Amino acid sequence: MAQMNMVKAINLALREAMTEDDGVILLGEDIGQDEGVFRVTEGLMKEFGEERVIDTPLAEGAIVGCAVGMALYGLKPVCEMQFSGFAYQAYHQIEGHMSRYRNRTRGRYNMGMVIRMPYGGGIRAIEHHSESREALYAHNPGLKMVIPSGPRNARALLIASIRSLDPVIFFEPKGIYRAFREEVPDEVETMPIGRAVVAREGSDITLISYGAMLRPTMEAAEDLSEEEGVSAEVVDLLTVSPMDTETIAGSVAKTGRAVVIHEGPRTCGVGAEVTARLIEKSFFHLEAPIRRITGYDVHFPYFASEQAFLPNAERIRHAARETLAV
Amino acid sequence: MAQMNMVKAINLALREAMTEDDGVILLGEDIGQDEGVFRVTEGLMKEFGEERVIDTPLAEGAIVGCAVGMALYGLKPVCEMQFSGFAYQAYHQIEGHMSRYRNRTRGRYNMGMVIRMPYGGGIRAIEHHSESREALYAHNPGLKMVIPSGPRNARALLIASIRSLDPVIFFEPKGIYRAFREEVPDEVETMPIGRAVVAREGSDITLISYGAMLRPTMEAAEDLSEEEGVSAEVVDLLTVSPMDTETIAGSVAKTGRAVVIHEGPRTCGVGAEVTARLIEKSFFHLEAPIRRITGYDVHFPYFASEQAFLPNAERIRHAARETLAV
Amino acid sequence: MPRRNIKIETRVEYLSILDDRGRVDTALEPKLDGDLLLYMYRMMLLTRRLDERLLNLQRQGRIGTYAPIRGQEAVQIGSVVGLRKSDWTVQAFREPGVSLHRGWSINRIIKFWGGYEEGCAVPEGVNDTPIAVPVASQLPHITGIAWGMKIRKKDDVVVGFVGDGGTSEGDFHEALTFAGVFKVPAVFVITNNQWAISIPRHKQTASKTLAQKAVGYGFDGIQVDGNDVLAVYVAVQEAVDRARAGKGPTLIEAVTYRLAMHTTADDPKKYRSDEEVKKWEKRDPVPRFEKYLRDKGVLDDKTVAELEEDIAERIRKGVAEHEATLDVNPVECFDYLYNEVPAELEDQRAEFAAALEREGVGTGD
Amino acid sequence: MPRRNIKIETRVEYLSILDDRGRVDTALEPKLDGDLLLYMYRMMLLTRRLDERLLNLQRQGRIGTYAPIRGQEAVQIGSVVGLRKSDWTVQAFREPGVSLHRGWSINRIIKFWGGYEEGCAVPEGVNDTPIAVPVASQLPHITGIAWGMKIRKKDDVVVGFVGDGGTSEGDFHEALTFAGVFKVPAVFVITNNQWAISIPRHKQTASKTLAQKAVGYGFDGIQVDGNDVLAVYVAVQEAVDRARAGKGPTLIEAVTYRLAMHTTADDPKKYRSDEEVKKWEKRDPVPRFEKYLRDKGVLDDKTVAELEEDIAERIRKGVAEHEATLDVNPVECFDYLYNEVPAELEDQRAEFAAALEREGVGTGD
Ligand SMILES: Cc1ncc(C[n+]2csc(CCOP(=O)(O)OP(=O)(O)O)c2C)c(N)n1
Ligand SMILES: Cc1ncc(C[n+]2csc(CCOP(=O)(O)OP(=O)(O)O)c2C)c(N)n1
Ligand SMILES: [Mg+2]
Ligand SMILES: [Mg+2]
Repeated sequence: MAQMNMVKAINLALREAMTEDDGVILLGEDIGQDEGVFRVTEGLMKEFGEERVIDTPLAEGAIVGCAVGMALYGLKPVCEMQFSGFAYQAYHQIEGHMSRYRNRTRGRYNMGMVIRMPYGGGIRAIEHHSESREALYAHNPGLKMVIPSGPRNARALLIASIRSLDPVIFFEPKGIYRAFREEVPDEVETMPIGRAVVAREGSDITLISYGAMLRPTMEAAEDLSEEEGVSAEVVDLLTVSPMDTETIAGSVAKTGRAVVIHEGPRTCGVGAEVTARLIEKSFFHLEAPIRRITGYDVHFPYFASEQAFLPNAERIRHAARETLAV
Repeated sequence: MAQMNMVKAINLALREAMTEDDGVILLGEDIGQDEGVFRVTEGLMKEFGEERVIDTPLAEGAIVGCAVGMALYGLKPVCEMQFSGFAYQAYHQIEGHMSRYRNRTRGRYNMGMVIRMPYGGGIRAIEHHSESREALYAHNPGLKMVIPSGPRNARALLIASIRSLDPVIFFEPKGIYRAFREEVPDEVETMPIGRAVVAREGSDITLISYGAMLRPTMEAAEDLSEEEGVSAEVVDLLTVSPMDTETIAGSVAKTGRAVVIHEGPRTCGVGAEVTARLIEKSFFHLEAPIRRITGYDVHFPYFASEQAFLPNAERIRHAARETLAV
Repeated sequence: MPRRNIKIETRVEYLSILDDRGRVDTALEPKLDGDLLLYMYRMMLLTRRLDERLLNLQRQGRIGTYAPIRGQEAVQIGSVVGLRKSDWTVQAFREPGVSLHRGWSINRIIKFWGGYEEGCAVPEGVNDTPIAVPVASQLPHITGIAWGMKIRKKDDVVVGFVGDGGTSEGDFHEALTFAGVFKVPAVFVITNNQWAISIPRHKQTASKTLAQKAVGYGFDGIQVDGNDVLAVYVAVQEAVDRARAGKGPTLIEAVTYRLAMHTTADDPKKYRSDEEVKKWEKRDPVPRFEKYLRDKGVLDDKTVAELEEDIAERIRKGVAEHEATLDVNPVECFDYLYNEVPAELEDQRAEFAAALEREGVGTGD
Repeated sequence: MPRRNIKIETRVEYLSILDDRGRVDTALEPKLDGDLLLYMYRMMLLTRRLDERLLNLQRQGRIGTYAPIRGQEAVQIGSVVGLRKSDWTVQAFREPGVSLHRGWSINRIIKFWGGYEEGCAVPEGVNDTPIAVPVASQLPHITGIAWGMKIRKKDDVVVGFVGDGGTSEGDFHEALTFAGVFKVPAVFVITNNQWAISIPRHKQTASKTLAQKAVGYGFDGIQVDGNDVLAVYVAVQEAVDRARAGKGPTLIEAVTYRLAMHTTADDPKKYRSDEEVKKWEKRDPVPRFEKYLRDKGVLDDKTVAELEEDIAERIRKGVAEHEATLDVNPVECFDYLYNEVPAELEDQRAEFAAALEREGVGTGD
């Protein structure tokens, strides 16, 4: 077991995946010589060479489009988008081919590829560097949309994503890249894609979140327990799509109340989907309306306002309190 | 008053908007000489000349990106995407600039522009020609997402969209382009963006839909009334974002039950958002879970299966019946 | 030299071998054996007859909208007959000739236009991609597959296609930029058929030729007479040889013409003149090549008659096969999307199957 | 001619006027009056000093990540000093020199890097676009604005910028394709500073020059010494004159160097050598131009000292102004998104304001 932050854990997963399968190829802007703008690919070009850790020209469409070609050829490309805000340049390749090729060819070709992208706020960055648009990919059939919340599950889920023969969008919560360390087992560890975990058990209310928002959610849960004697259960989705309805519905069957928390815009966001599923599955268990604590339906503000904008423990606690008061 | 189908009504709106404002410029692939692959722009190049009805090279990114430039310059560009499935090539311009420029410049520049796109199934077309991804744009802050359901509101909403100084994505339900005619007033008529209408009054259940799905929804409502004595209210959203929460919540306050119907994929779709809002606003009025009759979370099938795939009156009626049985 | 012209080192050439009347430039004539020449002719004829039949099936309402290829047979056949099985081809959306040579059944080709995913189900053992509907979106795949070959140290190559209209898309630029930088074994063939639906070539780009776009990517470009199957063959084979030898990509502009409508939903009279079409009919690649083969003694009336009969029979069988397999199970749209199907999707699949059962639509489940 | 080279009619030139040591080629020297020359120098110096100050503010934690421009002053000033007020400029994200000339306050320039939307609020009366963060995404706007001018029958022009890295994006290709077809009055200036973060120019494209990419779009390209403000000025003005006269767009590659890091978050030692940087420091555009002006008698020690003092004072004031206006009302993120604000959004705005109030954050409402 070693203690490491999320950057190191993801780096470890990449190294392990490249070691176990020589078809794993990394491609992206500044990931080689420069080792990634967040240093996620540190040491990898040195270890695996320029043919497997590829510094590409500046064109996201071609990074993804060429990766689709490599996947057709049987390789396992892992692309890095420097920031999730620049993946839109590749969206036609993601929607049009990465998410469709297996279905289109009736399984003749798998799209065993991963796109990693740092997402979310909190690092005082300029425009287009702070947004959370996981719902964009969750709404797109054919993709799997994974978002880890800490070093250990980041490593385990990335290994699973690279091994998978299905196309995975892997969002990295850059706001917590170096925020904390966790024990990460020495042996390769994986976690199943599509399974949520109960990150904290409780009985009065369910707080559902993922990614960087898990931390303030956990903090809110602790506060609720310590200061108000409320027992909050926290579900960490880990995979946003396909969503683990069973786990969230199971939790709400027990607690009867829920708040969903995410950074991305509210309308047609993951919170809406969680709510709709809970209504479909757990309507008669619900004792109060489900609340959404999310980014608002505006563009992520420039960084002088970002701390005020981001959902925080206080806002989550407030919503929980209101939900409990119903 | 003249009777016309939706293609003619949209054509009329374009002609009227171009007549009243010489800054209105149409641009797109094959919209001039060829008058559009659906003939929506019939006669317009002849009437307004090649500088205002522009046949562009084949590049959606540049169509939208140049339109952003024109809007900055104070013109009112109206782009046509030949099919909504090819707008992804322009998604980075839509997300990155069209939806952001006003906010970014603190109102110095408006983005008074419209992107028209035919969307949806039902015309026996090949891959990428049948999908419904309104949720993609509804999730994107800064846009307005309009979807008419018939000739008259298509004309009125398109006029309003072109006059608006905000960027509008205007989805045209191509499956019903020529399906029926309606009386369209002789004088220019507009409807407010952001307002839903009650297309049919009822008291037992609310059916919420829009676009091409309004027809099977109305059909289901009629059937329910004739065959089962159920009084179904139908709400036509018309604008998907910003969504008219008041109207849907008002209806459900009365009926206590709702089914949402759309063609697009279910996860993080408009149905999820409608559900989440109804839970937030009308939880205590609800007597049964809200059901979603939608496209499934798969890619729209090739056309041999499309009629089976598309939501139909029978499926809507079935869901209503089940909702009423709760 | 403070003000001077920059010398452009990229080579941009023009090549034709057979003239409009099928007369050969003997200095440039490739030495191909009679069997190959005959095979090329057979495939061009098969492509043409299948195209005619598909147009016909569409008119009878037996398939959906169809995109005819009449006039473009030489580009398709000339580009791929010299390839190995382990090489790859990447289609745009109007290359049935390529599919026919590469081993797709006629049934499968019809299936696409009939509205069945089977039309994109690349046959086992065939290293092709299926029709790519979003224009130019297939181009980065060419680069990616070729890059894979380079990484795997194979001496295979990719030959891929795009239309004149497709050269305006960002994907064109990005795919060629990457191909140039990584020197991948790819040959990009532009089927310049003069039109992108209603947009003529000169309104697509102000560049005088499409071949010269290679200058921006640092590799060679060549414009060939695309109605001259020998010129296409020679240009592509030279490019393929260079690619195999590790010398990187080539851009080939094949100048041809779409003799029919864009698709069966299109009315070309709205944007082009009959005279223009007539002018190009005189350059039809099929009779031109036929003339050459007859002059060479490779072909005579009897052989042509036999070929026609054979082809008619093959097509008849293909159509029959297609029409014997029209049943479709709509719930299959769930079955191939993922390698590991999520539980969630199983629920939706069941919901769909139940709906179909209520509605009396068979699911075969 | 069945096999021949295609003659490329696009002109691609190279231009330099001042050499590395500031010696002028008198045959090419533009006849500019002393005031303009002095103004150009003053703006280059102001740009440099502001850049230094911003770097400094970042190190002190008084602004966020900053992208320095040291070495690129000549491209920025030379490209825009000849423009009219009614002309437009379109920035990439590293052109404070352009903003300074066009009338942006120093406060506003700092605001961007300090994390305030005000940094993108183009001043009234200034026909500019603000910093565009997604690389190359601003290029179609250049075409679009210029197209608007053409439609409105103005003889104004647009001068727009992109980096060497940005030339690989699809937006570059599409913007130039459209510009060529519609012959819009646009000048595209590539600031080729040799690096796109850690990717050197030769790994960005296999094309030998960036100027020659013009060949694919049917208009002229010119490569200029981007550290020679006279060459930049002459090349851009020639292009501007052509554009104004309805002769269409031009592509200009300005060869320069990013002397500092990509941004303050970057460590250039990871990918380039000190020697390379030293070599380019010798070509620094500021002292080079200074030498020319001194030789010409336009500049002397006293003037330089006065300029430095003036500039220091201007910058001091700008920083003070910025730091006197750091208050921000976070709910303003709702206020400029739409021209007609949806009722829905008012609800969310109220929700946000209430949360901030509970949390003790002022909203100024
Ligand atoms: C990205 C995209 N935009 C628009 C279309 C609609 N469309 C289909 S074919 C076509 C013209 C293509 O022209 P070209 O590339 O010359 O190929 P050709 O049809 O001549 O074979 C267009 C605009 C599409 N399929 N994909
Ligand atoms: C579409 C997009 N992709 C990636 C980035 C991240 N990024 C910012 S600047 C840059 C390099 C730009 O290089 P160049 O165009 O040469 O401009 P320079 O930085 O040299 O001024 C990159 C990759 C971005 N801003 N936008
Ligand atoms: Mg064409
Ligand atoms: Mg650069």
